Amino acid sequence: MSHSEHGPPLTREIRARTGIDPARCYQCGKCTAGCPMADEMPTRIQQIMRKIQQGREELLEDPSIWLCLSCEQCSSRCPQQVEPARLVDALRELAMERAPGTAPRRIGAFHTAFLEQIKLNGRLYEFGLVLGYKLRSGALLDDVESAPGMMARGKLALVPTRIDGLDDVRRIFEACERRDSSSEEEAK
Amino acid sequence: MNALRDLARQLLEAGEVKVVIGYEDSRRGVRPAFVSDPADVDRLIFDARCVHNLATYLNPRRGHVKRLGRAAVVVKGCDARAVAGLLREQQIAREDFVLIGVRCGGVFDTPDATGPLDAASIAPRCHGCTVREPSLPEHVVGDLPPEPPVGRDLDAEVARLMAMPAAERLAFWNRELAKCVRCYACRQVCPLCVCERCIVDKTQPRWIEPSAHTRGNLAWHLTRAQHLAGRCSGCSECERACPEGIPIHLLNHFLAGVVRDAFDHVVGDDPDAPAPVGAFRKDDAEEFIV
Amino acid sequence: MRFGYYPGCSLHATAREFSESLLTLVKALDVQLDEVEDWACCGASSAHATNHLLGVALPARTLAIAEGQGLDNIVAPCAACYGRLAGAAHEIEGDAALKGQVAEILKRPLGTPPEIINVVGFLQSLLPEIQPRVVKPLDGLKVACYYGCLLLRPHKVTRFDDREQPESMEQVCAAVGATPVAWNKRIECCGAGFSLSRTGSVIRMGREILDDARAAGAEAVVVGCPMCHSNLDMRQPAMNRGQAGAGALPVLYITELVGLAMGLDPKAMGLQRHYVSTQPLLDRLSTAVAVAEGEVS
Amino acid sequence: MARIGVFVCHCGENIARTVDCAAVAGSVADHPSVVCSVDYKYMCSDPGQNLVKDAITEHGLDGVVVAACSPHMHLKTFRRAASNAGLNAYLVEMANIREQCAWIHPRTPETTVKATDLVRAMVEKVKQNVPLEPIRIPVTPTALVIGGGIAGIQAALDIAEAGRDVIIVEKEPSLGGHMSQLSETFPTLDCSQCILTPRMVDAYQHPRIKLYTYSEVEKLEGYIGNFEVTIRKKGRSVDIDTCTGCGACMEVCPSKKALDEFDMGLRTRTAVYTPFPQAVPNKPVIDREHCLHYKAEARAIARGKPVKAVCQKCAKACAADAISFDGGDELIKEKVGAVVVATGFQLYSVAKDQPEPYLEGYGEYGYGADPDIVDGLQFERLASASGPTGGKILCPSNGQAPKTIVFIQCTGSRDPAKGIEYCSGVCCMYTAKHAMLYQHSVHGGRAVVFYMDIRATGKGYDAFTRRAAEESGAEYVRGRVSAIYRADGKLVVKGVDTLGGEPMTVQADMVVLATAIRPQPGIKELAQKLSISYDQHGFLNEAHPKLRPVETNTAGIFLAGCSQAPRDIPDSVAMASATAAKVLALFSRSEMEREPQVAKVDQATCSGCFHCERACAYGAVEHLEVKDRRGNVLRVVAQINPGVCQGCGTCAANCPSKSIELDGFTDAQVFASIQALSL
Amino acid sequence: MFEPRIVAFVCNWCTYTGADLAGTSRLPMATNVRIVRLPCTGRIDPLFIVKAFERGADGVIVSGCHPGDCHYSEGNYHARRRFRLFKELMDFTGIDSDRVTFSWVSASQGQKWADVVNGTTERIRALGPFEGYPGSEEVA
Repeated sequence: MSHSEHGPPLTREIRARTGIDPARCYQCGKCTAGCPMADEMPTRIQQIMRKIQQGREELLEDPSIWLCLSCEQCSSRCPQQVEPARLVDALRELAMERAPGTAPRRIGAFHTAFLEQIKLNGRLYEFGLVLGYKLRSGALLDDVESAPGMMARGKLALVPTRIDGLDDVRRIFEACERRDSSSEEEAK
Repeated sequence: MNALRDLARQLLEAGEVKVVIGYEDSRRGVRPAFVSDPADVDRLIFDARCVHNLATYLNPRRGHVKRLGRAAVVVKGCDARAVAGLLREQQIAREDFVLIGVRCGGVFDTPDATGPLDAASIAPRCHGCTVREPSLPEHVVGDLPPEPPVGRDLDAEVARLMAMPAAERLAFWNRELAKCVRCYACRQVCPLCVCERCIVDKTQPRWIEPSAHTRGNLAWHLTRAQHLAGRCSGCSECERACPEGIPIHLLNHFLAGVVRDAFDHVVGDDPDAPAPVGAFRKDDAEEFIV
Repeated sequence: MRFGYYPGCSLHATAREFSESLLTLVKALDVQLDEVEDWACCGASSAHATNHLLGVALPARTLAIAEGQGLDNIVAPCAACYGRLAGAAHEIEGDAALKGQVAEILKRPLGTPPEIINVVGFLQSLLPEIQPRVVKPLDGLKVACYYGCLLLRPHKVTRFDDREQPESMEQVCAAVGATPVAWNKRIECCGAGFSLSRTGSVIRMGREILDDARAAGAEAVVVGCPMCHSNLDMRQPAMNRGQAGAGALPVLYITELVGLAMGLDPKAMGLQRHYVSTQPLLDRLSTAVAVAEGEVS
Repeated sequence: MARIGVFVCHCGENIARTVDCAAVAGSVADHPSVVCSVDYKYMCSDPGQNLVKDAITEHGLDGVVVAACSPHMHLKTFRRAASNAGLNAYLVEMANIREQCAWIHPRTPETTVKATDLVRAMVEKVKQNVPLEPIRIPVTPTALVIGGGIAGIQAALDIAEAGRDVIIVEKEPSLGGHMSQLSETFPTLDCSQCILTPRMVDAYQHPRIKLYTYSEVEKLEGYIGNFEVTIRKKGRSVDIDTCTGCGACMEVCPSKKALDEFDMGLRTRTAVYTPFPQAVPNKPVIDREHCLHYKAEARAIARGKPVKAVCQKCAKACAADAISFDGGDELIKEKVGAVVVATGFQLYSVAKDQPEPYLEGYGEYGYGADPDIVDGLQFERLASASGPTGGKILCPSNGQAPKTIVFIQCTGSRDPAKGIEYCSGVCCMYTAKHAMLYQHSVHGGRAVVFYMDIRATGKGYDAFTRRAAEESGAEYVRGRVSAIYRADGKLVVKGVDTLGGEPMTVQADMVVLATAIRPQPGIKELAQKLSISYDQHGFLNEAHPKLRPVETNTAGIFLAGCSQAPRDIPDSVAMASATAAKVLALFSRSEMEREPQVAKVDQATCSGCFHCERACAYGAVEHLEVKDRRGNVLRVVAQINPGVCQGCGTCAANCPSKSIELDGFTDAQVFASIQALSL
Repeated sequence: MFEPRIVAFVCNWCTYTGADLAGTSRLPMATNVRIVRLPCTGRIDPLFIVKAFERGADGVIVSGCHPGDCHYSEGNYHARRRFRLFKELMDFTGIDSDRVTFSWVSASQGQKWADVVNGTTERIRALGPFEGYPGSEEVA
């Protein structure tokens, strides 16, 4: 990116990570207009874009970034091809690195439980996911009605399948987490 | 070889051409041959000693060749670039001559070379050759010889010079150019020196001093190089023709690099490809302009 | 015919009927699927959302293995897996640096990744095989083809026929005798990503989609994505709750629909596993199914 | 031996303060071939000029150097003086010892030395000067105007009113262009037809204007003052001269399915038709795509069968016997001296099929397929008293008045993802107008305008948009619309209010898209015929963005209206009048006189490499065949057309053999200056 | 102190007018620069520069309209390519290309012209007389 040297730190970081220049956004709002979560986000996607342009660090603690479904409708329709969804991914990445635990409990719990499963088995063990998620989120009684149904329908495997290349997966995780911390230092 | 001769014979017998311009052997190595009698086609040869760029005989300045009548010219892939240049600049018309392309496995530095074609003896211009199979000619003869050996690379030569301190470089060129006797063999042999009246022969005013002196010499060689920038086919015949052994082709080769990097153009054998001469891009780099 | 095959995690569990219907279908078409050996999870939908490199490296491992197996394409029926695999392939192809980085992490060479094929494209390419085998056209069963987000976007990765007005799913359904209805929410997201964590939102989104499908007169919703399916199927009671006139609307995998048209055994395809009963629909097509069962057994 | 006179000016104290003028004159006096060298207080004053004139006669000077201010200031003055004294004007040069010497240096010996050097150098140059005569090019004082919209009409009328002949070529059957489709016009809301029709009639009846409707430019040859245009007159099948315009033919025509272009496809028309009631000329034309006879003829020819007369009811119905099915296209040649290109615009369409690969439609708006999603021009027709609804704004789908209407600005414009990054300039204004027209027509209706920015920079424009928002009560919402679809009989418009930061969905009955302005189809082909340049969208390039906005790089060809960039009516009209002024200046004399600073080729030494041609921005280089007595072509050499050459000298510098000289700055002159200044 | 001789080749429309502006604004400048007025940088043949050096100039300034402002719309673009070749060639032959200043000076940039003139003069002063031609005196 030609302008990677300009702008506040957060803006620069996002630009560096995504190769997208947030300055291109001209705030038309088409992203918000088509966003399925717009009504639930305290900070709408178009406002998130503005704050990225301004380099507002508080974005990293803003629950809104965790309310993006990555459905990419915004990216697909952005007249300036800024790909807001991609920028939000980068924000979440940054948040995990710099301000862990700021994700809304349930969503954070979900992601953690999810990745935990992959680390453990190399594949997603959904029963484990649900358990892990519930323990972390404390949402113990949600969906109690659906679980037995799943059993009945043979939709919940009770034993996880492990892949042979587990150490592959572990290595991947290590490498990626290392990169996190390193880029954290860069940020400092 | 036979394919070449057979084709030459056909062309002559069919009256398609009056003369075939190719290569023949002689006591002092290979030399250009002008064959107008079908009986003589067996004089024609092609091997690694066929250094000459025969495209130069298509240069309109060579009236005497023109007078021989419609010609078929034997060209290597690299020579074809010069032909393309002449076509591109409307100096010749494609229908006025025939091209006999020869598949090439690299050539020596000189037409009288002996011994094997190896890294030491191969001409620098063969380095990284991409036109061993000519595409412009209507006829292409011979089998594709094996990959030529990797030899001297002019880019390395240029780099070596550029690595010197400027003063040394200046001294180097002054030394070299001081040798120039202004015989203009470089101009005569060049297939792309097409001017009716060369600029050095213009007297009113006299931009380039004709006397063999560093001033005129530098002016001459700088001008020559610039006039060939983006046009030079890289045959380095100028350098071979130079009786003083001045590495003048280096100047052309250097500018070819500049044209490639700055104007993103490489001289090829497509006559219809746009040339960088008299052209520009609005976003051409201009870091050297304040 | 042979294709590479990446089932992905959910086809082994929540989306069992998807894999069952797919496998029954390819058997009937005698198409062979070569499963990628020892594949790992593609990381959807958490990896890329939280760690970009992870979101690329995980699927990249699968790509590398497949390449090693000499597969030049991979059918990824799960839309999420498809998105991640195709996305990763797209990214490492476009970014040499990233490619090197990932290759090093994987300690595996990365060449040209195999072509990733989604279930719709897969069936489209098989239509010449399928159509002659359609024993009982679905006599105009009104279906709402639901693309959702993962199949379609990002367009630069999926290169779907049209980012806003796609038709390929409709083409497949029409080809087997169903009647696709025109409706509006075909490419809206159903929110499955939040199925566990923000069930409330998901119910809202799912409800809008189902309502629109019903309004368009659909008798069933056809999907190509396990997340959409588990969402619209398993959560449908909640979505319909308190909705006047919101009758249960079966949600079929496109493989199931094609299978039914080919007269394949609904049980073999796992239709009994659905939350929203598929029985009424099967009854509507009973004659066809009866004939089919006769053949199968 | 040359005889040069040197005249050093003090410019009052301006020069004399730091330069010792007498010393300069003194030391130059004994410079070779300087026969007189004097200094004087004010050279540009009458006595000063007389000093020069007298010296010319007295010393028989063949060269003059005036050492004074910048040549930009007084070169013309002294050249005029010299020619009055019988010395060729181009034997006079100026040495700039004021701006570039006296004013920037202190009073030191060096300053005087430099001044002397500058004078000496100029003396050396003048020795190389040769007498030149201004170039005279005959001018055909007839203008060709391409396009009969408001811009073309305005240009034509201005030129004709000034007593020059004009030829208008209009590709449609009638004059009027897009303006004739408009209902009212901003910012005054006066009726478009009412102000345009009189102009159309004036143009039609003007004795100096020759009108070719249903015609297109086939070819343009020649150069400024001396063009020859070939016009393709498309087969009209109706003889304009005998036709009375009674309309009987249209009443009997059985083919009624053709979409009416003038009404933007909102209704159909017959195959023989006049585009609209006020058409000029008000004579019909037969649309051969839809006419039963021509369709049958085409089929017959395709099958190689004999052509039989089919239908031809119109011909039978024509009392004047003006209809004939025999005539085809006709090619006409005309000589003109200047060309005005006023080809206008077309609207970008949101449909899936696009004319250019880089353009994309709006799938998220259902590609505009819904009948109640219309574009700006369709809305104009709906709002126009002469339109399909007689001026009532009604939904095309059901003929009901829309209770809620949504206007979407910047549809296509400023949307790189769809392929157009520029602002179309007029949409903010006409959308405001539309909102007002709607409020006047549908009382108590709700109008919502989605906009990005309001760009209302014209006179009274901003007030106009404010009125739309404040008085007419249109809801202005800043934001782009993400999607439009139909649900429960309504058009659901999913928009956003970016200022409130809220998504906003509107249930509308009609949606009006303010789609982008694009150049006319075929503009690039036309530009190539005229050898003028265009940008990536096909808008024609002006010669200089600031100083020559209505000229092109091809001398004698001018631009008006939307052919150059999106423009509204006042701008188009102003621009048209500007082109008229340029044309009239050109026509003001029977011969154009131009500075003789042009390039010349030495054909003896030219080798015909045509590097010059490649380097010429004006296409002034021509190919000249050198032939022997028997007429065989010996060589092809370059020749420069003095009428086209602008005198930049780029060709001269590009000529490897230096066979091109630029008069006024010849090699000899430059060489002499360098020699003198480098020592 | 060494007083270099510098020849400036400038276009008539932008730089020459800019130099006039510098004059009317009375901007002080070194006296070392002598201007040759040409219609356009497109008219400038590198031989002009070579000739200037041959004749004894120690430095050269070449200046015209900024890209896009050329009075002849394209002349400076062609010039730019020519200058590129010439400059690289100077470097390659060891002639210090610092002796030539290539600049764009518009009609409104009087100050920039002054800076170009003074800057170049200072630079050439530092470089000393041009001695690119060993044995020049032989024919000089």
